[in-house]
Amino acid sequence: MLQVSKAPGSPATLLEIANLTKSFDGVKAVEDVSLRLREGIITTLVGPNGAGKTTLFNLITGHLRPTSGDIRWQDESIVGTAPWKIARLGVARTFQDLRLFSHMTVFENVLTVMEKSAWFWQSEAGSGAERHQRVHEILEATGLQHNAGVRANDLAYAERKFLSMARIMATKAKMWLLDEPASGLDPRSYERFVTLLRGEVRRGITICIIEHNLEIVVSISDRISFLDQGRLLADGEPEEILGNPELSSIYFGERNS
Amino acid sequence: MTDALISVDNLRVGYGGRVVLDDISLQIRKNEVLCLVGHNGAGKSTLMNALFGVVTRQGGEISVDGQRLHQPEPKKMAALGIGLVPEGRGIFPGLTVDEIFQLAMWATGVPQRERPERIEWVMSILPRIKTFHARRAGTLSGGQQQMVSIARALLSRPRCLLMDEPSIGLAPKLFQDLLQPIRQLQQQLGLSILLVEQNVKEAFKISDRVLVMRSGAIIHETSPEALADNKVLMQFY
Amino acid sequence: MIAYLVNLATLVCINAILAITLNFIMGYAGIFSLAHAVFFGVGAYVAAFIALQWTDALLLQLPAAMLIAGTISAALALPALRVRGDYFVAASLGFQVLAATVFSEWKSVTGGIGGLVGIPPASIAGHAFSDPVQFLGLAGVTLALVVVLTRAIVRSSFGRSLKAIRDSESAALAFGKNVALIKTLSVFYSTAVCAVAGVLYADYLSFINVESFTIDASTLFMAMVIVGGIGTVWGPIVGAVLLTLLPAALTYLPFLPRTEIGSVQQMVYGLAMVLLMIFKPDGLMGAKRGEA
Amino acid sequence: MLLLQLIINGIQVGALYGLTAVGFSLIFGATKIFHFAHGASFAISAYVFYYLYAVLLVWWPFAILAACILVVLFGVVLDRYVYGPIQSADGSFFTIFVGSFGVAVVIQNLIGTVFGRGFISVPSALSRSVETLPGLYVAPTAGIAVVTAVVCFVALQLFLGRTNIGIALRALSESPALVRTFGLNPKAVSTCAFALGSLLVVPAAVLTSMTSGLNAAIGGRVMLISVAATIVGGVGSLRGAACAGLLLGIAENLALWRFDPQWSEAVTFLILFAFIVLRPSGFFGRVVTS
Amino acid sequence: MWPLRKVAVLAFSMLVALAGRASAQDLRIGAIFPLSGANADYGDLYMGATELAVSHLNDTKALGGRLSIAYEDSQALPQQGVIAMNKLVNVEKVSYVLSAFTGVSKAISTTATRSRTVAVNGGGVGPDLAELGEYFWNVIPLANFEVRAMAPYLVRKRGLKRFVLVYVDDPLGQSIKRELESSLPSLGATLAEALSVSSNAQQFSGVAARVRDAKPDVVYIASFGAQQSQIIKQLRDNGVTQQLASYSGFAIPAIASLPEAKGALFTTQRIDWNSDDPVTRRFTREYQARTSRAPTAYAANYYNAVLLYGTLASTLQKAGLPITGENLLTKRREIGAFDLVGGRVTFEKDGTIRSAMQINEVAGEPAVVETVAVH
Repeated sequence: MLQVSKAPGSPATLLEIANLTKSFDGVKAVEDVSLRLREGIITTLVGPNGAGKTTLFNLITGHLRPTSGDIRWQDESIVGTAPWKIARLGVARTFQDLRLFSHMTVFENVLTVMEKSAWFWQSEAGSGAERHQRVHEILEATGLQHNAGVRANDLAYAERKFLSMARIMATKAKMWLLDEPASGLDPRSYERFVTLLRGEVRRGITICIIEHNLEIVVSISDRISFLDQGRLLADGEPEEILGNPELSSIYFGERNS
Repeated sequence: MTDALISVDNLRVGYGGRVVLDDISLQIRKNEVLCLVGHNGAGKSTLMNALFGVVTRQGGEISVDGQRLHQPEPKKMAALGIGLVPEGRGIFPGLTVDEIFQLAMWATGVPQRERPERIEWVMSILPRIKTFHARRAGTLSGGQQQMVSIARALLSRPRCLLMDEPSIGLAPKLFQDLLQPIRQLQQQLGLSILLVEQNVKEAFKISDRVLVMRSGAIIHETSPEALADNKVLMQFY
Repeated sequence: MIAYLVNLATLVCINAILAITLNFIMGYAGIFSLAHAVFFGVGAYVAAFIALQWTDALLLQLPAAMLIAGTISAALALPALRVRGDYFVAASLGFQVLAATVFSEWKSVTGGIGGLVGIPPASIAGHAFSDPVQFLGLAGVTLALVVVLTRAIVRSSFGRSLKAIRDSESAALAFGKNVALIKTLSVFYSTAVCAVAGVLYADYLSFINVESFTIDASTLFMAMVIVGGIGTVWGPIVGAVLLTLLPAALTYLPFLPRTEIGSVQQMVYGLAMVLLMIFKPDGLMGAKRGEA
Repeated sequence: MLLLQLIINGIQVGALYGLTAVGFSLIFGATKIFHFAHGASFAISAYVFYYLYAVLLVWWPFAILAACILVVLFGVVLDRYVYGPIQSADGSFFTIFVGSFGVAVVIQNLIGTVFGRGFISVPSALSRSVETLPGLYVAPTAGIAVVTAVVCFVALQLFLGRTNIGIALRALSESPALVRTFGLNPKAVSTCAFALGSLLVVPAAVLTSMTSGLNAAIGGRVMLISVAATIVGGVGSLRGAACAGLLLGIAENLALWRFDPQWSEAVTFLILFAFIVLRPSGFFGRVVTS
Repeated sequence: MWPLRKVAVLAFSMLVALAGRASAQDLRIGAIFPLSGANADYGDLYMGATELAVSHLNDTKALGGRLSIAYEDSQALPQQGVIAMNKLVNVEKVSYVLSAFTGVSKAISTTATRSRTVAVNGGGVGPDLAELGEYFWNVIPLANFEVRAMAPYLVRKRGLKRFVLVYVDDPLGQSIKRELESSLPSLGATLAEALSVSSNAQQFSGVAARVRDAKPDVVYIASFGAQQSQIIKQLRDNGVTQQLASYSGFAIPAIASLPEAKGALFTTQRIDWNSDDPVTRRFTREYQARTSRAPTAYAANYYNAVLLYGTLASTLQKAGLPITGENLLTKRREIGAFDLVGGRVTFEKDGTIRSAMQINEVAGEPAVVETVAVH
């Protein structure tokens, strides 16, 4: 592993990945990755398609089981924990293909993630009215207030992306894993998205984001982790990573060679 | 334009009421590498598939050699000398390379007696395939698979190749290794290539012309050099 | 004539309960069960057994039947947690065939193929529902309760969780939904209420045997849901009404040869399934849908 | 000797199950269509053979040929005019399943109306068993069944491996979209799958009409067995379907060794249920757990 | 809306059908037969006989009005039977219903008793049919009589001592098994094996292996309709060469025409088709003419059931009494003995007729080989 910077100890580590490996039929999608996601900052995962970024997310959220290695959430190992339990610990995510609750309305999509009830009654504290109020706030923040009664399936592309964000905002998670949340957005939507994200970070959300858009990477990242071929090539401050000619040649192509 | 091999006018494509391509017009000229860039979801792959007749268009015209096509279909396009190297691998993992070639030639109607000769010709262009032609495609490495996919498209002796993100899943080094032969091939055979690529820096090195797509529309046409200098446009991918 | 219509109406009520409960797991939980008749049968057998051995008290038969059916539903929940789609259909099919064999073999409880004869009419607080009109009232009230309860659940947070799982199981997991528990509970609810229909059926017909609880019955219930419209409120009820009345209506068609009525009835509903799937896959009451 | 006899019976029955299951598996694997009316194909070919051979006294190869033609026609028409429209309109597995199920119901009753619902069998000396060892009775049909099954299976493997259509069928099962990109019409390939898969029921149908005989409801049972064998063998694996068919036939007969005959059908479904819960991917299949 | 329209159409067609009902003095009885499904063969057979009886009764004008039968299809399934029975009782308002099949008969008996409708069985032979209450009559001797006639014949006359039973595990099959178990030891014979098969089974090669393995002298088959043929064929195909025997279920054309069944023995009630009595002669002659089949015991039974109704109803009409189930029952008890096909019959206390039995051999057409007196 290319050591770009010595880990600065300042913010506490929320999630720690240690020597994580995941292979599918012998092919290693993630290989010996060790990474710390620190509290209150935005860590960006960059790397070419197929580098294992989404696989890493799936490993963290428990959708996949690692072949070896450990994942620790606030110093507790969460390997083998069911995804819904990991979610309740405070890890929420979006999906690259969104996976909205497509036959439900926008309102229901947001409301249902606030509700933890597995039994026939609502086990969470807080009245229904409060929840409805909160849903409306979120829909307003994401610009979906006029689409509350529309089925997710019938939304336009950008609106779906915002619904995906609205859903994650409705959780009480401390950490968000965002898988290419801004891809395909037009410039105006994209501005709205960045503003939204900055606001959430100020609220104290820890974010790990997979992003290709250099602009976003540069403007929002507190740290960048660089993956390629399932391996973590570098991990450090944006200037260090982006300033490293070797890395940028892998990802952004060689300059003037 | 007289040197247009393929021209597309006002092409529209949508799925279930959602417009994916809106009023697209472009030309692929003879003997050029045209690079199509844009974000995920901008409609690049859909454009390619619509061109090749995999996706049904809802409006607009597609012409090859100035001849309007009533309804493009993969088989017809192949007969007109156009080959598609689709996104992903474009191979059937359970089939051997030989079988994939056989299937491709059968599908595009290459006469039986010409088939061995075609395979020989392709193997002479991409000689490395000889070392693994009997293996199942699923067991090959990413680069080898991509090579098979390109070879498969070449079997119909195309004048134009449509290549959809050949870099996906390839190590950057491998991709570089792939691009140079593609360029050589293009020059050697006088091919036109429409290249969709995210890895623009690499792609630009072999491109003659660049189209920038966003939200189902072409927003800019330029040369690779000009685009690389255009900071405003560069930030969109 | 009135008595005959009352008879049909009672059967419609019972079938509607079955269709509603099946729709609950098919339409909202995405669990396509071909074993619904098993739980219908369990309800009926439990009621009949209790009625013949101990008491005709409905309020005792109901909870017993619901509890037992709900417990057995674990056999359906288990594959539902493991596999989906065609696999689950096949698993439920296997379960249905196994259960039908047990129904016909466990003679000390089910009476085998001969069935259980002379089941006394149900009673509540000593009042026996032996009059068909009264029984129709009982069935109607039960149906109404089931409709109200099921609607309430579908619209509750539990119902939303269920639909979320149906639309994207992985996303539901990622948002903290205990998918296994929710699926298990939904199957439990569906089968327990299904057993209620079984209790009514046994008490009403006063005779039950395995023929009413075979794969044919399961497919009939499924056809009701599909014809009416999966995942809709009124669809299963409409389906139950139509498919229950269909055989009765066909017997009134004078030009049909007597020997072919059974076949014609089957062909009509087979053909209806095919045509519906081609032209209106969402069923008669199904909403217009956008892209799938 | 009873044990040996039961195993041999099981092999005969299982060989035919295997063939039918391979047909279903081929269709399901290539087109992803849960062709529940596969049992109806079986019934159609069996009754056509019966009618031509035993009633109209047509020479047997012609009768078989006619059965083949009709059953292929049935499969192709079904693919074109029932599954095709459903797939282009909605296409969820369940919609197709229900449509297919409806077809099966219609055919079963149609056969009942036309040919009667009673038992029918094709008189043939081939089904009469002879004592080959003391206490061991084997009918020529047993040998014919096994040989036919092996020949058909080998021929199928060769077809899939060597011919263009065969390769296209395998390609279709991996990616219909890519088949289209290659320049083939996936619908045409899918029609081939139906033709071939339907054709595979003919030997089993003809032999069954001679051995255990027919009734209008026979399709349902054949279908259940095919589904069970396909899943136990592993979806997408023809080898698996064949082996599982054989296994189910043997298991069903071996169950007779210790249990009452009425439990033997339950054995099949117990195996199916156990496989789905414990090993949903079957013997050779891909992993399908959610 | 489409569904509503459909419902309306259905409702309308029902009303039209109702409006076309016959006039008041005409008589109507019900019949619940398997008219479709695997046992439709039987329904067909029964219907030929009942239609003949109706035309005979109407020809003689013994009744005040025309008699007709409302047929309902039970598919030999109990549930369908109950639904049909409810319809006959509540809509058609019949007081007399012909029933068939043990399971169906048992299922409808509760309704029969509760609504005081006479149900008459001429086809089911399960012995428990004798215990279904006073409104349930049997114009057929039940299976226990059949076994009691067949077993001694096989043991004593044919010297067959080792029995194997292949039976469908339903009330009929179970009672035959019980009857064999209790009667064989006293005859010095044994029931070596009893193999139950499910009612929809089609594969019997394994069963045949089990049968052979038990080394029987005679194989007794207790099944129904189409399945019987399958069992016989597969037993014969798979090396079972021993004598086959069965109950009256074999008295159908499908068995008579099955080459493998040749030589099988089965019991039916004793009917002398060549008897001189006018009722039997008329039936035999016209049945043959009308259906081009030889008469069978089943046909005679259902013919008799309709005839019985005719006798009772005309007596009631002469006495000016309404034709209700209650009155029919009273009259049957009063009259006691009836002249029906096969001679004069009397009813036992439990509403079942007493009749001599005969043993038939399948030989193209059934041939009587032995008659057995009532005991």
